[in-house]
Amino acid sequence: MITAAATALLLAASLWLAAAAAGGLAERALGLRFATVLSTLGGASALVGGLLVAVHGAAAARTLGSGDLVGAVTLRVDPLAAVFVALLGLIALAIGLYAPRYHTPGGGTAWYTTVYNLGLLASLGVLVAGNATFFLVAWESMTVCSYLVVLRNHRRRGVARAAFLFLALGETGFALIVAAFAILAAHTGTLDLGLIAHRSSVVPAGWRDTVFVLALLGFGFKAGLVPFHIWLPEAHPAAPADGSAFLSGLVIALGVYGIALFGFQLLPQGPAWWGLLTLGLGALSAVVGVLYALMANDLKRFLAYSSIENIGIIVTALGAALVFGAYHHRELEAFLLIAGLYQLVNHGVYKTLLFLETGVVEHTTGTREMNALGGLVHRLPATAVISLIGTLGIAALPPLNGFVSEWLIFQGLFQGFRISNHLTGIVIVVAGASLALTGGLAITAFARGFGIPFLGMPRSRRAAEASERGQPIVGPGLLAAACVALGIGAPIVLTVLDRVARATTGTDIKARLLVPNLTVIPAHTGFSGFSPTYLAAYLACIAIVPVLIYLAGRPRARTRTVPVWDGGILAFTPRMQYTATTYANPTRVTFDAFYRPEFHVERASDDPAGRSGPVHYRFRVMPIFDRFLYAPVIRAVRWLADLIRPIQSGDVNLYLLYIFVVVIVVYLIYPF
Amino acid sequence: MTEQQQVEAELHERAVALFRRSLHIRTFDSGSCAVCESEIRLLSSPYYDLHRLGFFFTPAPRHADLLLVSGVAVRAADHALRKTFDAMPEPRIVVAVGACALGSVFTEDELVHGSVDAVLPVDVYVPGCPPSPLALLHGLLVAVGRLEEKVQAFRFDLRERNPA
Amino acid sequence: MSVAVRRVSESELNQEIAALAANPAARFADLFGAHEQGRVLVRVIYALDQEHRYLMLEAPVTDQGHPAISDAEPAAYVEECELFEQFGVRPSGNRPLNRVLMPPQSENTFPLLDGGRRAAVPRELRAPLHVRGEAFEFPFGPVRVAGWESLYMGLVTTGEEVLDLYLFHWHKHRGIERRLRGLTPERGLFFVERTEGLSAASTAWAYCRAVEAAAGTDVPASATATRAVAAELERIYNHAQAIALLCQTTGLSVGQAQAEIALERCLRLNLAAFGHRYLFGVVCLGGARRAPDSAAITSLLPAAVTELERAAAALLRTNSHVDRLETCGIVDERTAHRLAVVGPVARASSVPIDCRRDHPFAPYDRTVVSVPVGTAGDVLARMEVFVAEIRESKRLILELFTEAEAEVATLTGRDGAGFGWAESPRGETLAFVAVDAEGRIERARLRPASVRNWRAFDDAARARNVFTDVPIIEASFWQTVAGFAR
Amino acid sequence: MIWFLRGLRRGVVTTRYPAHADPWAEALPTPPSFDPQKLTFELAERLAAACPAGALRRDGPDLVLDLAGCTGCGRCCEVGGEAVAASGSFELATHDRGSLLKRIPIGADRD
Repeated sequence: MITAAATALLLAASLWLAAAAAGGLAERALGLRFATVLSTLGGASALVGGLLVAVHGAAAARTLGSGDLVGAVTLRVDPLAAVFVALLGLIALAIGLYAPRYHTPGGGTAWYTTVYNLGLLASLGVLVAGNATFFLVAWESMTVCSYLVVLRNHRRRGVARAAFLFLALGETGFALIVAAFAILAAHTGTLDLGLIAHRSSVVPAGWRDTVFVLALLGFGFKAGLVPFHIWLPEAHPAAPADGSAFLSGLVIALGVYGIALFGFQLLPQGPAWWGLLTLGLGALSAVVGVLYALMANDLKRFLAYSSIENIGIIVTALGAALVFGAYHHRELEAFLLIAGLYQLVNHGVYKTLLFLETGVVEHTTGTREMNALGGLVHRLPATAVISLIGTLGIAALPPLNGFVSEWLIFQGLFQGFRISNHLTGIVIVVAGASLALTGGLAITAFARGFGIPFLGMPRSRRAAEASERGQPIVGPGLLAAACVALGIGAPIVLTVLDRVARATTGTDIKARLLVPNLTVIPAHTGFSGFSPTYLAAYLACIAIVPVLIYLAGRPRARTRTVPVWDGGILAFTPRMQYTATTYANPTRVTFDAFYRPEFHVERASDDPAGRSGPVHYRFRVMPIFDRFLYAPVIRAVRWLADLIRPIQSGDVNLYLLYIFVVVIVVYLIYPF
Repeated sequence: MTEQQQVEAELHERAVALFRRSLHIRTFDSGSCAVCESEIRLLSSPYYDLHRLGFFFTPAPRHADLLLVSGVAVRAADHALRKTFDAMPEPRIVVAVGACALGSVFTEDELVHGSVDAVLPVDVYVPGCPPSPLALLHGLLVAVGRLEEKVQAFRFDLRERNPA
Repeated sequence: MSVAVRRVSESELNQEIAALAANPAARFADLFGAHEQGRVLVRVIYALDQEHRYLMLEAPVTDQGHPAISDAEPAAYVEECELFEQFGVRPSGNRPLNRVLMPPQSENTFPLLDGGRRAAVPRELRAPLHVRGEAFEFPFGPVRVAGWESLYMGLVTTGEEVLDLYLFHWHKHRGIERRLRGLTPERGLFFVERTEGLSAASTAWAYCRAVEAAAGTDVPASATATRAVAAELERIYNHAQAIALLCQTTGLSVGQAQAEIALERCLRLNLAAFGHRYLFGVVCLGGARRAPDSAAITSLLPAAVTELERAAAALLRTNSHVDRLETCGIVDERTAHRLAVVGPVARASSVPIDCRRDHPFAPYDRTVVSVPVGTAGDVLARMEVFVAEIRESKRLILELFTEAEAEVATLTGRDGAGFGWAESPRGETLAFVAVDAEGRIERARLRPASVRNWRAFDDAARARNVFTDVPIIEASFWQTVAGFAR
Repeated sequence: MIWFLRGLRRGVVTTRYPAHADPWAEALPTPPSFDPQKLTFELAERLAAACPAGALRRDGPDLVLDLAGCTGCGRCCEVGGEAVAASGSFELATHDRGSLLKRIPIGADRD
C-alpha cells in the first residue's frame, strides 16, 4: 500500500514537473490545455497517494543520496502530512479543471502555468521533506513560486506592491523558521526530521521554548495569523483567481502544517503555555479576520479576511489540542487535532471553490466590487448554486462540511473545564466563546458575501449583462460535491482522520468518536452527540413539507401574480437595495471602537443655493495593524537601512574585503 | 351576466360575508385636502374606536380586505393606487370616501381623473365633505353588509319623516 | 395693510434680491409668476417684519431665463422649480432644477398654467436625485401609515443614520392654481378652502383679504372678529392633532388617546360654534357667513382646552416621551433663517415671526398677540410652542368672540390685484389674486405655510437622526402635503 | 407617571353608534331636503346657481341633487327659505352611485 502511495506521489511530482515544462506551450490554447491536463492528473495522483497514506496510517520514509549532514535528501510521508498532500491534490485537480477556461492563452499565461506547477511541486516537496535542508529549500521555492503567482498581472496597479509585501513577510517568516531549525540541528546534531523528533528531549527546555516560539511566529507569517496577516488582503486581490485559491487553500495551510509539525512531531509534549499561546493567536485571528471580512467590499479581500478567520479557527483547535496534551488529556488532544484537521480540509475545499467562483464573477462582470454587483443568480445560475453550497459550508450551516468541523471544535473547546488548572480551562472556554462570536459574525459576513453579489438587482451595467457561457463549471462543481460529501460522509472522514491522529499523538479514539451503526459522534462520553448523515436525511425530508403544503393548497386557490409590495413607488432602482457597506452597518456601529471608521459625505443639497442633488457617501475602516504596528516597523527599518547604506558602496574591492573578513572570522570561530 | 360571472359574483358575496366579523383596512390618499385623512385617523380614536366593530387599519395592502380611497384621484398617483389595489388579496372592497373621491369637487382635467371610478372599481361610495367619522363607520358597515343602505329609500322630501 | 409694490427690470431684480438676501431684517416669503401681455412677470415677495410691511418686486422676464434667484436666496429654490413647471421659464445659467409638482412620468413635457405645453427639457438640466457611493435610498411611501397623506420619502441612509432625504410631493398635485383661472372669486373660494383643508379658515382668510384688497372693500370689524375666532379654533385643533401624532410616533398609546379625545372635543366645538368640524364655509368674501355660537364657545372651549393642556402637561412630564423629542430633528436658527421657515417651526428655532403681530391686520391690530418662542429648535421645542400657542389662542377667542358677527360687505370694484396674508396653524399663509375686468380670476397664487416649511424638513431629518426619528419629526412639523402640492 | 391609570380615570367616551344614535351628530352638515310644493322653477335656478359645489341643477321638470357632490354648506338653505332645510341625514353610503342622484319634482306633488 505504501509502495502504491509512494508511486502515486512520485507520479504526481513527475506530472507537475512535466506540466511546468509544458507551461511554455500555454501560449496557445492546445498547449494550455495539455499543461493543465498534466497538472490535473498530477493532482489526482497526489490525492490518491495522500489518501492511501492517511488510510494506512503509518509513515513511509526513503533516503536518497549519502548520509552527509547537508547532502542527503530524505523523503518521508507521515499520515499528518498525507492529509495536506491529499488536500493539495484535490485543489490542484479542481484548479486544473478550471484553469483552461479561466486563462487566455498567451505569454503571461505560459509563465504563470510554469510557475504555478512548480509551486505545486514545491508544496509537495515541503510535505514530503524528511530532513530540514530539503524542507527549507522546498519552503523557499514554494514562497518564491507563490510570489511569482501573485505577480501574474504585474502591470496592474498595486500588484507589484502586494507581491512584494507577500515576499517580504514570507522571507521574514522564513528567517525565523531557519533559526528554529538551526537551533534544533545544533542541539540534536542531525537534520533528519525523524531523528530530530527522537532526540528532541535532549534539547534544553529554554531552547525548546525558543524554537517553538520561532516556529510558531515563522509559520504564522505564512499561515496569516494576526498580526502577520496583512499580506493576505493585499496579495489575494492581486493574484489571478486560481492563484488566490492556491494561496488560500494551500499555502496558508502549509503554515498550519509547519506549526503542527513542530508542535506535535518535532517537539512533542511541550508545556501548556505553548498551546495557550497558539490558542490565543488563533482566537485573535478568528475574531479580527471576521470583523475585517464584514467591512471588505472587494470580494477577494473579503475572502482573504475570511481565510484569516478560518486559519484562526484551525490554529485555535491545534492550540487547544496542545494544551489538552500538556495536561495529559490524550483523548481530547487527539479529538481536537482531528477537528482542526477536518476544519483545515474543509477550508481548503470551500475557500478554493469561492475563489474560483469569484474569478468567474470577475471575468463576467469585470469587477469584484460588491457594490457594483447584484442579481447574478439570474445571470450566472450554476455559479450561484455552486457558490451557495460553498457559502453554506463556510458559514458552518448544517448539513455541510463546515458545520461538522466547527461543531467538533466547539465541542472540544467546551471540554476545557476538564483541565485541572482552572485558569487554563477558562482561557480555553473563552477561546470557545470568541469562536462562537466569530461563527455568528461569519454567518452575517457570508449572508452579505453571497447576498449582495448574487441576489437583488444588478448595481452596474456590466453586472446586468453578465453571461455564464464558456465559464468553468466542472472544477468548482467538483469542490461543491466535496463540500457535501465531507459533510454527509463525516463518519468516513473521521475514521480516516482518526488514523492520522493515532499516528501523530499515539491515541486512538475511534471507539469513542464513532458509536457503531448510529454514526453518532460524542465529543466526550456522555456529553453530546449527533449524526451529520441522519441530519442531512432529516433536512431533506422536512424540506419536502413546504412543497407538500404548497401542492396541497394549490388546487383550491386561484393564483394571481403581482409585483412585490413597494409602497407604491414608480419603480425599484438598484440604489434602493442595501449595499455591502450598509448591510454590515450594525456590526460597524457595535464595534466602532475597533474599526475607527472615517466617513465622508457629500451632499449637493449642502450647496449654498440649496439645490437638491445626488448624495455621495464613502467610508473607510482604519487599518489599525498597518498604522500602529507595521508603519513604525517600516520606519525603523528605513532608518536602519539609511544608517548602514555607506557599507553598500558598490565598490567590488570593498566587497572582496568583506568576504575575506567573514572567512577569517569563520575560521577563527570554527574550532570552538 | 355569463355563468362564469355569476359564479364569481356569488363567490364574492360569500367571501364578503366573511368580512362581517373582522376586516383590515388600507387607506389611500389620492389627493385629498388632508381633512378626510384626519377623519379617518380619528376612527381609531377613543370616541369612535372602530376596533370594537372588528375593523383594523393595516399598513400592508397584502393584509388588507378593504381599500379606503380619499381624494380626487390625481393622475400622478394612479400608479401607486393601482399597485396598492393589485397588492390586495381577493376578495377586496374599494370604498371611495368624500366628495372629491366621488368626483364632484374637481372635474376631470390633465392632472386629475375627477373620480376614483376612473381608476378602480368602487364598491361603496361615502359622500360628505368631509364624511364625519360616523358617516365613515356607516360606510364601512354598509360595505360589509352589516347595515342597510338608507339613502335609496330616502327621497329628500321635507314633508317625509326623517328615517333616522 | 402695507404692501409696497416695486416694478424693476430683469437686471435690477438681481441686485435687489442680493441686497434683500443680505439684509437680515428681510425674510423671503414667496416667488411666483404671472402672465402679462404675452410675457412672464416674476413676482418676489419679501417680508420686512420689523417694518411691518411686505415688499413685492415685479420684474418681466424674457424666455432666455430669469436671473437665478436661488443663488442669492436659497429659500427660493422650490418656488423657482415651481415657476418652471407653471410657466416654462427657468433660471439663467442652466441651473439644475428638481421636479416639485409634476411627476417624472410626465417626462419632459407637462401642461403649463395657461394650458400650453413646455417644450422638451434637456436631461442634464434636471437636478438628479439619486445616491452615489456606499449609502442607499430607503424608499418610504407614497403609501405609508394608514391615515397619513401620500408622500414619498427617499431616506438616504447607511442603514441607520439618515444622511439625506428626498421628498416627492407630486402624488397629490391637483393644480388648484390652474383651476382658479377664469373662475369668479366666490367660486374660487370653494377650491381655496379645499387646498389645505386643515387650515381652511386661515387660507380662505388670506385669499379673501387678497380679493378684498383688489376690490378695495373694507370688511366689517365684527366679521374680522369672526374670522379670527375661526382661525384660532383652527390653530387649537391642529396643534391638538400634532400632539396626538407625536404620541402615535413615540408609541405612547394612552397619551395618543387622551390627545385624540381633546382633539375630538375641539372638532365638536368647531361644529357647535360654526356648523363645520373643519370650519369650512365660515370665511366668505367680504366678511363671515356664520357667527360663532357664543353658548358653544363659553361652555365647550375652556373644557376642551383644559383637557388638552392636562394631557400635554402629563406628556411633558413623561420621560419616555420627552427623551424621544429632545435633540431630535433640530432646525437651527441659521437654517431657519436661510430657508425662511415660518410658523411654529420657525418660532421653536428662535425666529420670532408671526404675521398676526408683525403684519397686524384686523382684528389683531386691536390686541397684543404674545408669540411664544423656543430656542432649542428640536421636536420638544416645537411641542412646547404648540402648547403655549393653544393657551394664547384660547385667550384670543375669549377676547374676540363677543364682538363676532356674521356680516358680509358687498364687494364693489371688481378688477385689480390684491395681496393678503393670515397666520395659519402652520405659519404665515399668503395669497395673491388678480381679477380681470370681467370679474374673473386672472391669476391666483396661494402659498400655504407648508410650501415654506417642508423645505426645512430634510435639514431637520438628517441632523444626527435615525430612521425612527423621521415620523416624529414629521409629526412635530405637522405640515400637509396637500398644502405643498395644491 | 402611570399612563395606564390615567387612561382608566378618563372613563369611557366611545360612541354607541350604530346601535344607538349619537346626539351630537345632529349638528353635522347634511344635504338639503326640499318641499316640492314650495319649489318654483325660478327658485330652482337660483338654488343651482348658489350651490358652490355644483351639486344642484335643474333638469327639465325636476331639481336634481347629487348627494356625492353636496358638501352640506347650507347655502341652498339660505337661498331657499322655507322650501329647503337640512335633511339631518349623514348615513348616505351606498353601493350604487346612481342612488346618490335624487330627483325632486318642482312645483307639484306628482307622486
